[in-house]
Amino acid sequence: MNFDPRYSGRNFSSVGTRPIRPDGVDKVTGRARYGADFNMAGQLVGRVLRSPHAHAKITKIDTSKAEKLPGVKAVITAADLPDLTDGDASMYDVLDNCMARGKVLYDGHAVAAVAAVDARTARQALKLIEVYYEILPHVTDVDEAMKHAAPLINDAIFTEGLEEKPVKPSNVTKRSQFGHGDVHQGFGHADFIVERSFKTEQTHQGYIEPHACVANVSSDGTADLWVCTQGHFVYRQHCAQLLGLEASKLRVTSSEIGGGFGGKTHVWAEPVALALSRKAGRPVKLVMTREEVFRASGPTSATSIDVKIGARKDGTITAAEATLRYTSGPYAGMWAELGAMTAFACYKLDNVKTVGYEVLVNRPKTAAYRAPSAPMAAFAVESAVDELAKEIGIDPVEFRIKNAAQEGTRASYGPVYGPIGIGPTLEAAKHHPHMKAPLAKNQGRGMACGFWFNFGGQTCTDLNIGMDGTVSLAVGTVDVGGSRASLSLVAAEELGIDYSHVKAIVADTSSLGYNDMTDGSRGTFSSSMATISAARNAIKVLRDRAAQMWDIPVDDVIWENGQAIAKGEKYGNLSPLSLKEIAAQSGKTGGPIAGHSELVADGAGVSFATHICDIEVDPETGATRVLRYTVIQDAGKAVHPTYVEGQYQGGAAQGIGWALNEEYIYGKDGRLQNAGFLDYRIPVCSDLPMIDTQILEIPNPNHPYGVRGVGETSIVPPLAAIANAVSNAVGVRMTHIPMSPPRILAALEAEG
Amino acid sequence: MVEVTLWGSLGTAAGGKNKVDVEAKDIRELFRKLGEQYPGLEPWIDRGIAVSIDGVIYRDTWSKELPQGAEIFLLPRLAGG
Amino acid sequence: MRYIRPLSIEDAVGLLAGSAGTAAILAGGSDLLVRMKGGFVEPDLIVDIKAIEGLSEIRETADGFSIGAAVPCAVLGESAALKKAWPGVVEAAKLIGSKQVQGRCTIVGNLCNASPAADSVPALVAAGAKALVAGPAGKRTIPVETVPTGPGKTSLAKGEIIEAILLDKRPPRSGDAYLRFIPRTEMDIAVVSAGVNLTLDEQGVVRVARVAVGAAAPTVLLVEEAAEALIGRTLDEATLERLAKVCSGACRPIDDKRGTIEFRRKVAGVLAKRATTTAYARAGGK
Amino acid sequence: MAGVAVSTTINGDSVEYLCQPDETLLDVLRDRLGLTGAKEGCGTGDCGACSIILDDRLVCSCLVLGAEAEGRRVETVEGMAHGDRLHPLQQKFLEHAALQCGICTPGFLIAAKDLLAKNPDPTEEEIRFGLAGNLCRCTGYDKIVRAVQDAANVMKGA
Repeated sequence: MNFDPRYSGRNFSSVGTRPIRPDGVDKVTGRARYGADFNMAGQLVGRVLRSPHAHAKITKIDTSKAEKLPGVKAVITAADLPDLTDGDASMYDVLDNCMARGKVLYDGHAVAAVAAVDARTARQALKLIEVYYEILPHVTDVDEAMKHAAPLINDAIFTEGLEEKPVKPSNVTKRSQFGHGDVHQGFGHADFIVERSFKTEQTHQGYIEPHACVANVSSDGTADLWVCTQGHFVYRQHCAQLLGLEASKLRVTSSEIGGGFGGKTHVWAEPVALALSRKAGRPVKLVMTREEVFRASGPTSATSIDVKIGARKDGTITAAEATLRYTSGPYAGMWAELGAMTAFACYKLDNVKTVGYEVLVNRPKTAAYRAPSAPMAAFAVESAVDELAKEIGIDPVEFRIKNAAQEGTRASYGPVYGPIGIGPTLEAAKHHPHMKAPLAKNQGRGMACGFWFNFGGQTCTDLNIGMDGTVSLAVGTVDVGGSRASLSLVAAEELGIDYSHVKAIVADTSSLGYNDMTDGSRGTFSSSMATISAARNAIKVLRDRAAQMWDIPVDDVIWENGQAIAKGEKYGNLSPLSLKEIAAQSGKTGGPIAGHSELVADGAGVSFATHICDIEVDPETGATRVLRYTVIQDAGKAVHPTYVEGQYQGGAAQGIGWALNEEYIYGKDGRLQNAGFLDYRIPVCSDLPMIDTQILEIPNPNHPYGVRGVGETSIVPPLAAIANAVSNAVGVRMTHIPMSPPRILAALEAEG
Repeated sequence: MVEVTLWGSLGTAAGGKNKVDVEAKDIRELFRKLGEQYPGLEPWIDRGIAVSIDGVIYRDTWSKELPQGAEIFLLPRLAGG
Repeated sequence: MRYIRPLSIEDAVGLLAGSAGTAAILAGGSDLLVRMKGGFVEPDLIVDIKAIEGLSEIRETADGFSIGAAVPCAVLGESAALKKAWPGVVEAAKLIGSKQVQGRCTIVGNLCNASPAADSVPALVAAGAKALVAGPAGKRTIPVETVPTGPGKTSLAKGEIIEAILLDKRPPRSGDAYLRFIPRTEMDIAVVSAGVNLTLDEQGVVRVARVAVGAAAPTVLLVEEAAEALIGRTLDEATLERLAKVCSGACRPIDDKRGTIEFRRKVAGVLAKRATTTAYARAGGK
Repeated sequence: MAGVAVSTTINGDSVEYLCQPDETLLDVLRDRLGLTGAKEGCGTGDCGACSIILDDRLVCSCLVLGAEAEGRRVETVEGMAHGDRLHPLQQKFLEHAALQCGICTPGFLIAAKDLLAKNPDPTEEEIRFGLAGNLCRCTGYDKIVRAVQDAANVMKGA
């Protein structure tokens, strides 16, 4: 990479302003096209038949009646998706998850699919497919699944990461461990020790747009896929591999996306739609129902976590230990590992040890959900930290400040931190007026901290300058919440032109090089880096063209404030050439002017947040109300501060929902009981107060503008912040998330 | 020669070591030599390992140089939402 | 499948009585369309009753109010007279679903859907409301609590339609109230609920009382002992505690995705207490 | 299954269509008339993304049959702007960044329009309860509420 990504302090003219987003008008007028808003001529309707059982062997599938129904154009089963994964275990899991092969592993697992002329015919066809099951015992609870007598979900799984290779298969796919020092010794030095066990239930990202795609496979091996996704390049790779297509012949266009939060990082329906289209020889539109989204997409892990923290009387933590068990659905995952890495990341610890267990259960395959795995670990740790502060008799903010990680601290997950924001967010919290506001009876205030890694990744961007001097910016990271506005600001900043002259779009997979997904809070971080690089490449061309127009050496041309300037006394009579003037002449100076960039945007700075909330509890019913909520988080540099605030507020709201009401509820039969927005209760407008935000800007040394990812960290602290507030309001320590009214009331009654 | 710290589980795969010395100038060479010296690590490298150099995490930049005396720490490759 | 929009109640009754397959009545559709979407019902005939004259009206009669079967719940809230006379019934109707759902749903639909958790039903039962039923054998008037017989089941015969809900004229010093418990502030189905209707004498002593509890048994419960606990008393702490206790005791709830047995039992009493306090104040009690 | 012929008015225009008796108005708008502004987030009236105004009444179009629109007036998000002039709510949603992904936005705009038509000067609480039938998963509602407050102020002054 010939591009220097290091931070250089500068004054910004565009970055940091708050213009209207380029895709805004389309979105307020109903013109923006999402996954289900696209149609092709001759398109069929696809629908998926799903298992009603949590765990069963498929003994036979008879599709003959469905095939004979008039209007049915294709029926597929796993036989139509042969295994082309070539030993790639994780892709095999993806394939098996798209269409069950021999065994169904959860309620909702796809077993067959149809394409028909209309929805009614497709629905009827599903009823005509006969699937014979041999029901197997199932397990959905994380602790139950770890027991020796638990039903085995995959008898080829032997726990990885143990000192000795196990002789028996297990539902635990992996054990992972992090830490340093000697916790045994550390606890020996502690005057106070808090030890507790916690549980969190499974939640869903809850994006309002169900998965939707239109697939069109031609007999010559070319194909098109229109889809709502967080990463169309990744979808292309996965679909091409599973279908045996050449990646370059599969053009994937990302529609506008109606929310993802990690849930649209994984293929489910898309390979099925492509296989249906291939078999039917016609385009197929496949839209999941809301019920299917809950039963058969990728919710987060349910967890069971033990935490032990010890501290001296003076408030110094001497040791910290956690064991974390995370469900990953019926396939191997790395979710407990992430929990184990993030659990104590906020603190400076000499002795720390975390152990994670990945646990198979008969639930949908776990997918990422905003800072995946961190909120549950933070719930356990930050609850214990608060309790420990109380036992010692020290203010919880002071206690955290005293033990906060700093530049040079060895993180609990291994490396040594560079400049980080945990201390500043805590100091800001300490001095925030929210901390001093009065509280009434049955009201309590809680606070908690959160950490997320952030990452960057492969990124490719094109910047084209039109002959009228306006700029089109083609990026490959899907815009999930306003990044086209941020990236336009960055292009304007770098070129020195006005924001209104830049138009950013998300290009399809045939128009741009590979891009990783918009995940890991990387959208604006990575694509802004690539945009800066592309703009600098374009500036090289602009300087060259100006040099030609002036007929002087290019080395004598500099770029400043959106114009070329001839540097040196001898050029005193040359007035600067604006980007517009150079662009107008481009046809005569060498053709179109463009800047391209491809890079790996590594070095995303880690991110920290501190949240404060006030909760009121009705002691007679266990009902809670969020009275006030404040988010303080480091953004590195807020490119478009309004959308940064939006990320803070949105993550906090999701965390509040998780803390209070959201959960997957399985019956004894292993079937999901609440596959809809009626009983999977995400916060509604009247549930929440305004969510105040405070943006701190501690520049990331590894980004030219100092940008850090901001998307995920805001979901990490709320679970614990609310649990701590409930504890302070009514004196009960809630150890089971969500803190639904029945759970709070039961805890209050138990307390007497 | 750089000293490389392995996270807990990776240490187990390297025969119980949590620090190893490797003669490598960049991440690419580091991975190659780790695979040679500790064959148990190869499946882990295939699945993806991130490298922290002085606290900055690199997932994909295999050309990244490993400065002498830098703190090199290997981590699992991360997923995000 | 056929969709028919008859213009008279007789035609509607005739269509329903004469239908060979399954027939469904469509008023607001907020339950029917959800069941159709989920594939739980696939009616052969849909009878849309909204074009039938009079069914979309709230009429004030000499005896009280007649609320047509097709009147959306949102309209109940817009009737000043109804709101003044029966604030508890109106607040219950206005708690069903969202603003969007209230623009469609009806109290008759809520009653005939026969969910034990239906919001308007405990309020209607407490109010002593009657259902005017039209059917092949003519018309009859029945207490609302006799309509649902169990979850999803009603006492209505084939071809019968509830044409209107009848509410009595209010004696002086009367008040009603409805409260439900939901985990969120809106959009949920009641975990447990209570409707209370009181008439006081000039001294503020309860003379007539009806207390109904929802989502605590297969049908809404009319709790006679709760009424007994109130009649002849003013609202002191002991009376309210006694009321809460009998309401909790009357519950026969289940554990499900919305709540536990213990929770429903306890909160039924709490809500009955609170609703009674509100109804009492509305009746002018101090 | 016999189709039902429907004559109705959508955003002020006379429209005729043929639909199936069990087809929702949402499906008619989206699949037959190309009006994809209303979205299906749940199909069961729980998310409000398909909100429309039917004869001055806010409803979920997923809970209305296409056949029921006969002789009635339907307003959708596509009818909110006048030519190239945005409705104040649309303008304020843009200015306040009251949308991130934007899938819920058409439903919120329609619900907010109905709210302000019935209550031109709502309190924050009235706005929050008035919009409780519309789910948003991105914003935490903060900026949506502020945009509606700001639009109400502009509309009062107009």
